[in-house]
Amino acid sequence: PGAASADAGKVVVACGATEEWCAAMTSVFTSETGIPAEFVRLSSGEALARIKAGRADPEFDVWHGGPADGYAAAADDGLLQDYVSPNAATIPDRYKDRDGTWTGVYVGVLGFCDNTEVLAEKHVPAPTSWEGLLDPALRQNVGIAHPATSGTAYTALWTQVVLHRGADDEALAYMRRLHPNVLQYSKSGAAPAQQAARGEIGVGVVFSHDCVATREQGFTDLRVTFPAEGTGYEVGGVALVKGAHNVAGAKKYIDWALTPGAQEIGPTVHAYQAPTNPAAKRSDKTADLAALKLVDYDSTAAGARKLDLVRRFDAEIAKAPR
Amino acid sequence: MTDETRGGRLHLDKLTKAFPGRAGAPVVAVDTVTLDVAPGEFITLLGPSGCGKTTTLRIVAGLEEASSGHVRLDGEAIDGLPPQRRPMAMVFQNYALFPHLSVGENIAYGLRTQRRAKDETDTALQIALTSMNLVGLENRAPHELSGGQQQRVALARALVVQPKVLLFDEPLSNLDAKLRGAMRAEIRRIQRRLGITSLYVTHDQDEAMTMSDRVVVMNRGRIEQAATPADIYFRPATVFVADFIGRANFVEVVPERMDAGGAVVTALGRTMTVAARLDVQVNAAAYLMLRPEALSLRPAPENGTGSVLRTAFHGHSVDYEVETASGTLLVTVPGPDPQGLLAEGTNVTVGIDPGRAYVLTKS
Amino acid sequence: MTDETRGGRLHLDKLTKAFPGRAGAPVVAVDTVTLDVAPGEFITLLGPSGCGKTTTLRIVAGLEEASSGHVRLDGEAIDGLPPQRRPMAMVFQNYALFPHLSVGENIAYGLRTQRRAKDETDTALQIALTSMNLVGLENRAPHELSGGQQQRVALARALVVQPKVLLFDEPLSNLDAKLRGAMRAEIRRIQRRLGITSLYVTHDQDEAMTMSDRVVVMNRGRIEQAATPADIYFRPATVFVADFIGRANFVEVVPERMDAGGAVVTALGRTMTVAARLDVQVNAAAYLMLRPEALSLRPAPENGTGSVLRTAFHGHSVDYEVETASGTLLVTVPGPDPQGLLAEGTNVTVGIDPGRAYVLTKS
Amino acid sequence: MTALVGSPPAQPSRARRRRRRETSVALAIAACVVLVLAGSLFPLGTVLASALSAEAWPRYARFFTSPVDLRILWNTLVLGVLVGLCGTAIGFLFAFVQTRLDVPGKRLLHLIALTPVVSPPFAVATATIVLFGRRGMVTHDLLGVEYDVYGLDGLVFVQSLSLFPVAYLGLLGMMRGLDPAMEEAAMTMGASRWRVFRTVMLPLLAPGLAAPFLLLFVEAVADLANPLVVSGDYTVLASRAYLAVTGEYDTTGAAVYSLILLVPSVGVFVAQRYWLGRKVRTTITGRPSGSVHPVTGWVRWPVLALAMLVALVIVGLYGTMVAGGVTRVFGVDNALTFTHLREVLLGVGQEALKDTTLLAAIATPVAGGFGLLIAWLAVRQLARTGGWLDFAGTLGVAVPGTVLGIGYVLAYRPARYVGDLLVLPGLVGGSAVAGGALAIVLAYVVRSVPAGLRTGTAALSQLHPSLEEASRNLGAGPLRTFRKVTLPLIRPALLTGLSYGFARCMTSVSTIILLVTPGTHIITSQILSAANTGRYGVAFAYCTVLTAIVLAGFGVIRLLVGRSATLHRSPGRQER
Ligand SMILES: Nc1ncnc2c1ncn2[C@@H]1O[C@H](COP(=O)(O)OP(=O)(O)OP(=O)(O)O)[C@@H](O)[C@H]1O
Ligand SMILES: Nc1ncnc2c1ncn2[C@@H]1O[C@H](COP(=O)(O)OP(=O)(O)OP(=O)(O)O)[C@@H](O)[C@H]1O
Ligand SMILES: [Fe+3]
Ligand SMILES: [Mg+2]
Ligand SMILES: [Mg+2]
Repeated sequence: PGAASADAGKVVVACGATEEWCAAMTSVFTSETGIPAEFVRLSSGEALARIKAGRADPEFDVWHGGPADGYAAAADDGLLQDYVSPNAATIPDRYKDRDGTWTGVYVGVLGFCDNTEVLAEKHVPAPTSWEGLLDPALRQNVGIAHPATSGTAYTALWTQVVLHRGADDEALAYMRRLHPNVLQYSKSGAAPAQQAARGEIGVGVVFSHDCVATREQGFTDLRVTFPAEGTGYEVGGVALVKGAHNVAGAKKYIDWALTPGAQEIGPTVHAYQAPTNPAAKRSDKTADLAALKLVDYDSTAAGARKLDLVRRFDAEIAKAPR
Repeated sequence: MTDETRGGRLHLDKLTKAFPGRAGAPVVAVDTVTLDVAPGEFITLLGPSGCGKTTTLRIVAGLEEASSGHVRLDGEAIDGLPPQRRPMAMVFQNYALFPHLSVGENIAYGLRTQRRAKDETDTALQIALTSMNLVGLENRAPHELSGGQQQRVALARALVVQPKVLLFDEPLSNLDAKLRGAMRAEIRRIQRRLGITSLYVTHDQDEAMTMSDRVVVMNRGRIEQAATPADIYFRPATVFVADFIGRANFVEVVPERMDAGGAVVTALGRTMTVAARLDVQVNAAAYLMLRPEALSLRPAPENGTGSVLRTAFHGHSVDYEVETASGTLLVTVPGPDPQGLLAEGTNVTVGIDPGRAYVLTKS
Repeated sequence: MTDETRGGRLHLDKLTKAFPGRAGAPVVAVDTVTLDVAPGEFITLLGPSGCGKTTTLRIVAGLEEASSGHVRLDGEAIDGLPPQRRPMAMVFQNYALFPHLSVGENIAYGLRTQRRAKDETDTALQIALTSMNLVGLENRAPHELSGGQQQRVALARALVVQPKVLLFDEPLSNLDAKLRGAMRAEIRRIQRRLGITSLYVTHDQDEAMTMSDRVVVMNRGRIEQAATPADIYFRPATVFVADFIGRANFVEVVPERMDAGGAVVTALGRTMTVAARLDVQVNAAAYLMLRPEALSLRPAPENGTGSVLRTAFHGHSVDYEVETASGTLLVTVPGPDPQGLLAEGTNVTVGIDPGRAYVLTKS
Repeated sequence: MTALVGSPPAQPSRARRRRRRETSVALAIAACVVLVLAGSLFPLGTVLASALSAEAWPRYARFFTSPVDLRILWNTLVLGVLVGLCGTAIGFLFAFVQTRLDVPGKRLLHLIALTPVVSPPFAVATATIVLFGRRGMVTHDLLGVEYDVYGLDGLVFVQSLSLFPVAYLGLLGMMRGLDPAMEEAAMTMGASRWRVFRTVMLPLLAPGLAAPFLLLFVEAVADLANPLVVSGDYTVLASRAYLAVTGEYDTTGAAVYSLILLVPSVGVFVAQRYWLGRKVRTTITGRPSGSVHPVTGWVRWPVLALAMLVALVIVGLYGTMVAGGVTRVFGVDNALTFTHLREVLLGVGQEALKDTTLLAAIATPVAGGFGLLIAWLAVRQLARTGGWLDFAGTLGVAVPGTVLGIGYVLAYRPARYVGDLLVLPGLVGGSAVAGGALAIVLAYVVRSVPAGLRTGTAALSQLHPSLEEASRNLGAGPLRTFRKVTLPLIRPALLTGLSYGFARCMTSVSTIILLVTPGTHIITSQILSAANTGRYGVAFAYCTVLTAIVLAGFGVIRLLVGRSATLHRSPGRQER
């Protein structure tokens, strides 16, 4: 241990991606730009707590990775500095903040993580629609996390809201119908991929990259399918921390993170999120955004309604007998 | 000996117990101990620390298994019976009262174990409380009692199951002198009344002397002598017994001849006839045992047999160590006159009461 | 009294100690105890359990803080000093030998604490080992010693720091009778030789009587009497003292008049002059204290003063409980003749030796 | 009078305090107070300040009106009680087998029972799913049932197995110290073995059963890692608090949950002080008379079988962990591979191993020392206030680690100024003092102090005060006495305290995750990261290596502390 204090030349990244991805990103950045960079892996909430506590004297210059709603929350607390990178121009609007507080670096798409073996055992075809997930043959064979504790699950819930044209009641009604098929609402968003991998369930509702990564570990029964009605997604952001010691370096990092080259690193370290930069080469394991029907996902609206929706979900659905 | 005899006849037959010792060699704690205890008899096992008293008792209770030999109760060998199936009760040195049970529950424990009817148990409990003078204490916790009361609870708890044999392992050694005296009498009174055969372990010779029908003196796992208190005291079988029971002076003598009254010996310048053990032989070195209280002192300004070396005032008596030609002798002068204590250095003549002396072999 | 006096003068000045009691009311363990101990003097605190002996000792050692009063050493109040700064050493009842240290390390502990030079420590240790007869045992662990040896180590450990005052808290109560007797003499011999002022706590009256220059009898936190053993025994200040020290018979009497030899009283059908306490008054009810050994027994087929109720044979003596008009009297007949024991029920005449009786107020 | 003593010999009142305290003791007290203040009270205070801020008030109303939240509270209590019961029962079972059963293989059982002292986060829980889950190798493949471990049952299973060694060690000591004369007395009065067990042994041990129960309760409700993996739909407060931070960015909410969680935990400690403090206990004071009569009949076999079964499960779980680390995907693709281990030992894991071990090695002796010091002060020096110091020292395990972590971030991330004067530079984060390592070490210390504290308190209350008094009387000051007499005599407690402490440092997750800096890599954070991305092989490999390090650490600690002298129950004097 023991890093020196404020080294103006060094970029310190609060990194919300996986340990490996973070390590790869910073080291490639350093080797390409010559600017030293180091990171601490923190989940969104942890990163937020630490940035907030250090607002008088930030230890981080850049926040990289982790879903956009965390960035929105940080922005509300005034912890981020607007910065519109010149490279942001190529990023589609839906993947970046209107005010330039954060910019998207990757997209995770919600999908179904199917265990073909289990489905074959149950004689159920791999679901290709939200409606298909309701198949009674899948009773207790669907995994999804709890929207209160998992961003993934909330994305799924919000997707229902969008698909039902903003009607909360109908979205919740869908979840209610899904309920008998759900084995359990796990804590972590990626857990259903694990459960599917081990054959504990037939289908997990997860971000497709989690399913692919798990499959990569050797669970060859896994397949990803996407719902035909349209699916939700999360955007992983990058942003400049307000009061950063190394603003210049941080901006260089953000600029770099938006380049196709930077966005092609993920798949080399088991991270199969889709790049936001259309110019980035897509690995054959990442979802093809162009080929998918994505719902119109307004993360600001989603965040604003979260508390209410989650509470209703808790009260009206999660407790119900199956 | 007893008002009503309902104790069992206990017979220890060549009991031997060897513990695996530390350094490989086994420790023989009890060595071919044979003993017959009549119904209702009160027998004390007496001996120095480590001589095997507790082990013997525990073998009888079934808490320890003998290496060889048998325990018989009313003629039947009970070696195979586990402790809970033997009609015996034990009073432990530290009482082993159950701290989580009240006095009443402690006493009733054995009865409850036997699943007696509730009213029968209650009656027995009441009788025990009354006869042990514990009425009113039944709801107290053991630690709220004084030492003597705890002792009585332990006794009551053992008695209430109406055992055929009562076993005591130094039950009074944790009490102070006053209480100890009182409890001795109490234990003996109750034992006599109920007539329960009793085996009582102690290392306190006074306790053994005052309580027992017979005293069994043990040494290194073996029985040195088993006899009445008076026999043990006045006619000890061995030097060990003589020395262990009370205090004794030994003067080397060579019996000149035997006559009706015993052996004729010369000591402290005086020839006398003294009772002797059967194995004492003429012209073979022997010991003349002189109890301190069988000696007397007279100031002798000149030609005394010795001089006072040290005095110890006990109140009821004074002990004098007197230097003589036959070695240092301990003389006890009972009921001393407050004014008449002899100063250290005083020249004295030591008198012997041959009627209370005894000759035994030197072995 | 001592060969070379290097003990300190200890003065307890109105020491009082109250513990917060359970039910709110404080327990007064020590109650205005005042005592002056001369340099080199050996004083015993004697009394029943819970009378405050240990607490007094602990206050002197600084292990307990007095509620009021002072402890002075050679005239200086030392109340504020923590235990480690007081030039005193204590011998604990359970010896409190450090189980993780060898015998040698235990004894040298105090010296090491004082950071003495190594060779000085070694010399002192060797001297201590030699004088305590512990040579060859210095590398043993405490639990590998016999009780008497442990006791000697505890004593050596306390002595080696050359304290001005030695404190003992029932140091012999865990030993058996034989060893206890031997250790008493040994402690006293060493204490005399070194001349260290000593405060010795015991509840064993015999121990107190044989060892002390002065005995302090305590009861419920207060001093009942502080005097020489002979005074305590023959001229007890109170009934409590008389009863606690040795055994005593009390016969109610009304002194008729006083004369030079004491009070004239009538008891057991006989009028005699008996030494009396100063506060005894004519025509006021008083107690005639009769020690069992100050009484004698004679078989009296007719017109006896009483009859034998119970006998207890101790070997060196026989105790008779005799029923008389003045109540049950305990009579000790020393050095009994093996043949001449009186059976229970025998009619007897009780004789009194007025020279060994004493009259005290009934309080 | 063995076993009849109304109160333990170590009553603080026995050595009534003098008004003027000695400097050395005062310094020791000051050091301990500073530690608990800086280590737990201040950070917790900063968190709780937000839990009690005006902004938080409506949260309580919401909590206590929301059926969901009340359900969580209820779940937490149920979990605590069940784990307390099961863990204590398992501990009792093993202690019983050790002390009262005449069977072979006891030494092995003892070692197996101690293994869960090292419980790397996620390892046991994940192994449980692999073995006993819906598709578990045991439940599904072997027994052919589809058992759903997720939820309360799985959680109780995992936590009981991970936490029971505390109960085991405590009960082992108690049962060894139990005066056999009690049992013998009952036997001579005709009580059968079973009756002796039921009417004498169990009641005598009751206070001894309560202590581990309460400790397990507190640890179970504060545990985070296991609920995250196996709780399924069953939500408890500790994981709720964690998710409030990570999922909702809601520190205030987390603080509120934690404060509510603290209530039963604190309650349990207060209850322990009041209730157990008054109960008559058996204490080892003199010579144990009599000897233990091991159970020899046929009954011992079913009892042994039960213990063996538990042992087998433990071996199975840890075996799964090791197997998982050296196969591609254990249970799916059992091909042997060393890629996981290589990654851990030679790849990115290497630095984490170094850093964690180093920091833990620094923290362990400090924690062990403070644990014993606090125990000593509480038992011997501070009659009245000792309980509070003891309690403050124990807070480190009574609160969810996440909350403590947030407390550290809130309290120590910002540098503190009074006016313009820097009084306390930031301690958390890469730019902080010593690269943030100081805060991590402090957190380690605070999390592991309770281990030494608990074992120390137990050991001290069995040590007769006269030993220490003898030392004082011979001229040694209180601290010298502590060093020269007390410490060597409670060496076994020091040993367990240090071992536990080290294990706890190495396996601590939630607090530390919030404190890592670019310069420090922590194994548990790597494990979490690997587990989150489904890389269970790597996670298992980490756990295996971590277990090996902790075991090696035990060896080193044992070497350094030394074997304990053979101590006899009656202090300072041994009856023959
Ligand atoms: N369980 C045991 N293992 C080994 N040796 C034992 C055991 N129990 C007793 N001994 C040894 O057997 C001998 C006799 O012991 P026992 O307890 O019967 O003596 P005791 O006469 O009761 O002595 P005390 O008066 O000290 O109680 C001793 O030498 C003792 O060390
Ligand atoms: N720490 C304490 N707290 C409360 N009461 C105490 C304490 N220590 C002693 N006492 C009480 O003070 C009284 C005197 O106790 P102390 O130990 O001095 O008696 P003792 O004369 O030494 O008795 P023993 O012969 O039994 O040792 C007793 O009533 C005891 O209960
Ligand atoms: Fe005694
Ligand atoms: Mg014995
Ligand atoms: Mg005392």
